[in-house]
Amino acid sequence: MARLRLATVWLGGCSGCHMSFLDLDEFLMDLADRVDVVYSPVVDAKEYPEGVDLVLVEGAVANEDNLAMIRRVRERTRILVSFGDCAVTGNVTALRNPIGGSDGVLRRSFVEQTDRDPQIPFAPGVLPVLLDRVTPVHSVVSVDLYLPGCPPPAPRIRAVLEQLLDGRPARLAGREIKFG
Amino acid sequence: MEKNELVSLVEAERASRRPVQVRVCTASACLASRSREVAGRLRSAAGRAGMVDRVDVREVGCLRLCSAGPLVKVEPEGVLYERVGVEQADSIVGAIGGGRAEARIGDPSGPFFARQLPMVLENSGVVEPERIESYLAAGGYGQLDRVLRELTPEEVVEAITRSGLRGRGGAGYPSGLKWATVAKMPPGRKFVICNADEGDPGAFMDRSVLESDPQRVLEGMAIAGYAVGAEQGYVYLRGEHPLTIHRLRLAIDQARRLGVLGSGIFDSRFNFRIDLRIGAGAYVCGEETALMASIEGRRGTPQPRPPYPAQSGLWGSPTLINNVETLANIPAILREGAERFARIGTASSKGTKVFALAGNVCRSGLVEVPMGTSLRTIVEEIGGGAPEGRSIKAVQTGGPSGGCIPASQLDTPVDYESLKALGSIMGSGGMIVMDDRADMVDVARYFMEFCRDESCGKCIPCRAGTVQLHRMLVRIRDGQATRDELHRLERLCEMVKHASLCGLGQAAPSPVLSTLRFFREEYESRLTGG
Amino acid sequence: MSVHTLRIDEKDVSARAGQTILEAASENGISIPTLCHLEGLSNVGACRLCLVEVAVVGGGTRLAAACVTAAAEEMVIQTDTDRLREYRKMIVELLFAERNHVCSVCVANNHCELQEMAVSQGVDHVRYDYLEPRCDVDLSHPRFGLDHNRCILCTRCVRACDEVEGAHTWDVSGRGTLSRVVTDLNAPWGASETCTSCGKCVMACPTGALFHQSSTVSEMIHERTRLSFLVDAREKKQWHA
Amino acid sequence: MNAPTKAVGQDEAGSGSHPSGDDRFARIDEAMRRHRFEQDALIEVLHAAQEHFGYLRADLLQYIAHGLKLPPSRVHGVATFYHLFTLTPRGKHTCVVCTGTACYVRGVERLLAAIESETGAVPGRTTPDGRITLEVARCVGACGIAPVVVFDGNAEGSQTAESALDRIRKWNDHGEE
Repeated sequence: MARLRLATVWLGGCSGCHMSFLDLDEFLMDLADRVDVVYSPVVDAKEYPEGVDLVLVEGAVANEDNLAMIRRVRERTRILVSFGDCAVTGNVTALRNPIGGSDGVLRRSFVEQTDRDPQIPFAPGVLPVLLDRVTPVHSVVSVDLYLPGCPPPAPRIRAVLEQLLDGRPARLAGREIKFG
Repeated sequence: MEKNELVSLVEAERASRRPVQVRVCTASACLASRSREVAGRLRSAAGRAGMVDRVDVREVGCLRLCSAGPLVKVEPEGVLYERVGVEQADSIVGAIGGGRAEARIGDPSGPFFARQLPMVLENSGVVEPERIESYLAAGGYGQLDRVLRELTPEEVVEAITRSGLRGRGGAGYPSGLKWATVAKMPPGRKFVICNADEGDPGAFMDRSVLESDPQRVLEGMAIAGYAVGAEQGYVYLRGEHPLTIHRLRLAIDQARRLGVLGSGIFDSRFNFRIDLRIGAGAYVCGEETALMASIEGRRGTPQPRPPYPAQSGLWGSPTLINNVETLANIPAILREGAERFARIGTASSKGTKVFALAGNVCRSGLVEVPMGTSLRTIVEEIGGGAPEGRSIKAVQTGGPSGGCIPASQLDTPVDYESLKALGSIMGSGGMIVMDDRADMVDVARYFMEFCRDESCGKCIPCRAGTVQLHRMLVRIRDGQATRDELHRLERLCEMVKHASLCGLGQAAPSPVLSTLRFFREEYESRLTGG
Repeated sequence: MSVHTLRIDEKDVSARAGQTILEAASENGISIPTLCHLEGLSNVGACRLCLVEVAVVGGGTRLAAACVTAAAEEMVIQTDTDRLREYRKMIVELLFAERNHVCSVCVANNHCELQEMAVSQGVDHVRYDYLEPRCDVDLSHPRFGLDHNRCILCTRCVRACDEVEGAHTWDVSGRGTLSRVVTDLNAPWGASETCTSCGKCVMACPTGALFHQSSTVSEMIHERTRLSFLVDAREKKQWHA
Repeated sequence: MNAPTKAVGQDEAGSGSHPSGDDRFARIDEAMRRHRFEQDALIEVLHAAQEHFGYLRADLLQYIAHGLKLPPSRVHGVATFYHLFTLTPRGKHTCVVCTGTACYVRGVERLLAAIESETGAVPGRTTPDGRITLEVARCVGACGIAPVVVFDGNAEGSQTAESALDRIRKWNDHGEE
């Protein structure tokens, strides 16, 4: 049986979901036996490849890079998992939304809340442009499975991966779907 | 006032009439076109022409063809003038008794009037709404007088039941059954409420009835009070309509002064008092439990039913709530007899129905037709079809709780069941004609915005559901929604319809569902991929 | 006192006259989801989560809110059908979309009825737009705080204050989705002239909208059963543990 | 918040100047007395207060709560539930655009947009200079002559963007009248 091509993606989030993923401890060894990690913040791959079987997407869609990335990910991936509350609900990343569009947020952060040298950062091509609103992943592309939690506890991640590795349609139920 | 004094008052009123009556419409739409100034000029013109002994200028209620106002009608000649300007007063007075005025002459025997059957509106445009004498001289309060002398309360309820009258406020609940329920509650404090909180956008029937013939509604309420054993009535009026408030307040004062309301009415042992309660701008207060909360001075949020108001209503007492048109039917039913009334209309919908015909239609105004008249007769014959040679696309009935009936279904008779079968409702009688330019998705969006803004916020499906439905409709209209979103819209409509606490929320999805049913391609053609 | 027999979820149960479907179900170990209901307070039938299907004569069912519908003789009730599950899920999603419920940073995280409701109704994501209203946080009261971001307008605080404490400090202002709970004339809570600082509203709150000022993320544990304790003590002279 | 002025009870009925120094409070007293200080009369009393003061100031709400012995939050809840009550001052002129169905079908949304862009007014608000309060009504019930705009209380039918703007410009032209 061909090895599963696994990717993990980090959009607008704190990387806590990835930390929780690393908390899978010895299961990571089992996983290494059964999958090729083709793209992830923890591996050295510059470009998101074609033909990915499964991706865990951490973080909300917060800037234009995130937006381009998630669209590419969707195109090139069979099963897309919204991984953690930021991806599923917007969560902390989306806390800025009620403040207003990107201008309001930048002004609040870099002008109003700054004591020295207030200025709005502007570096085209270096700093990605913020979107006016942070959105969960499923409001931009279709999502196959939701894995909530902030972060999702390692056993919950493992449960999903095991189901998917066994070729079963993954399903979370009961307490496994709790936000927060 | 003693009864014989009333009789002589009526006689004096009749004797004061001059041979020619010039009736000037002073209902809302004509007033907005300065009809009161027209009346003043007509009076002074009659003075200048030395005709004060022969000509009466009377400020009457709605002459019905609102789109051609200000309207003036000269009786007994039966000449109708349209769009009368103040400068035409002399000419109109000059034409009395023969001759032709320099004014636009309407056709009182044309299709707008000929296809109508005024019963609720029989006094509209005839009596003077601000003078009770005028109503009395037209036989007003005769039925209250007779009922108190000749009928037991049970017999009155019986007559209303036999007439087959159904509530004109929306749902069409049998009025006799409602009356009987309240009547059968143990004696004690009971109330009659006239629901005049006509809030549907595009509806002005009840308002016109109250502005044209307010005493008739008060008489209906008093008869209802006698029948169910109530001594106190409330009229719950919209605060948005100062003219209606003014006329009703005046009407109640006059009726009280003459003793046709108050203690020992017509020398009987029956007491009945009516007070006004003025709403303050909340559509949801048309819902009866919200209306009662508002009368009690609280936020107009609906309560779960049961208990129904008939069992436990205002301040926990049995309460009869009828709408304006329902109550305005009562004197006519008792005068003509239940059987004659029941011969008008269809098997299940008896009598007439007043509609407020408006929108993209040549002749708009107040229309009263027998139940069972086809929509086509109303919009094409009476209304004259769409203006500028356009075609009719849909007719909206029932306001935000109703639906859009496509032109292909115009032969549908207007009765409670037929309209319901088309996913609309009779509602209180708003009827808006839409021509081929109408964007049905936007129509649905328009009504959803209304419901969103008028949701009281108590129950979640209505409060939060209408907000989401509105956003979805905007996206669909603007071509930004996927098929998946259309599916979500339909599921959410189902939930809001079935899970909401009161009629506002339950009916909020109706305009969406009915446009989806008849104009689905307008939704589908705008969907984007996905 | 008369007793009705009825059927709830294929189980024959009895109910005293005047009991609601919710009470009858609960006494028989059948749980129906609720949010605006709280033991010890009046019922308002507002959250619609307790809708159940009641069989009607001639076939089909009608929906009735179990908290305000009296149990009646020979009623046949289903509390957990596909349709009800679908509606309940939508209702919970609508609530999450309406205000800013960020469980991970909420004082009531892991002690929240809304969060639990999402779990029990299988809400793993929200299909509707997050409305993201700008909401105030009122920290003017020396002991308590009010975070409108978390309020679901269940009005349990309003009823607890009115019915149990008797102060009627709280009410609802505005309407529709712009409704807000307010103290007095919408003055800061700390400036309220009617508030007795009894904390019953805080006890009653299902979410992190009302909280003790000292609590940080996940620390706010409401004592919701204390209200029924007080009511029973006052009305029945029973001080149950 | 200022302590509420004491409501005049039945025993103090009289038409002299009001203890608060503002005789308009006597009109509120009158409305409360007419309803025998019954709590059910709250909406009627709020109508009276708004009629005489133009809008419902916080001290009026406090005064009414005190007079009817109602909790302040309930008075606030009622005053904010109903559209016709306003807790902020109105402009010198009011322009109420009917957005009922007949007016909608006859294109009132374009008319409203024209008024908004010309005056900078937002429905439900008063312009910052305090001149014009723009409002939308859900239906003023004069559908036969749609579209309808109510200028300072006078309903005018068959309006166009031009005719409505003409009316509004006249307000501005006539300065401080």
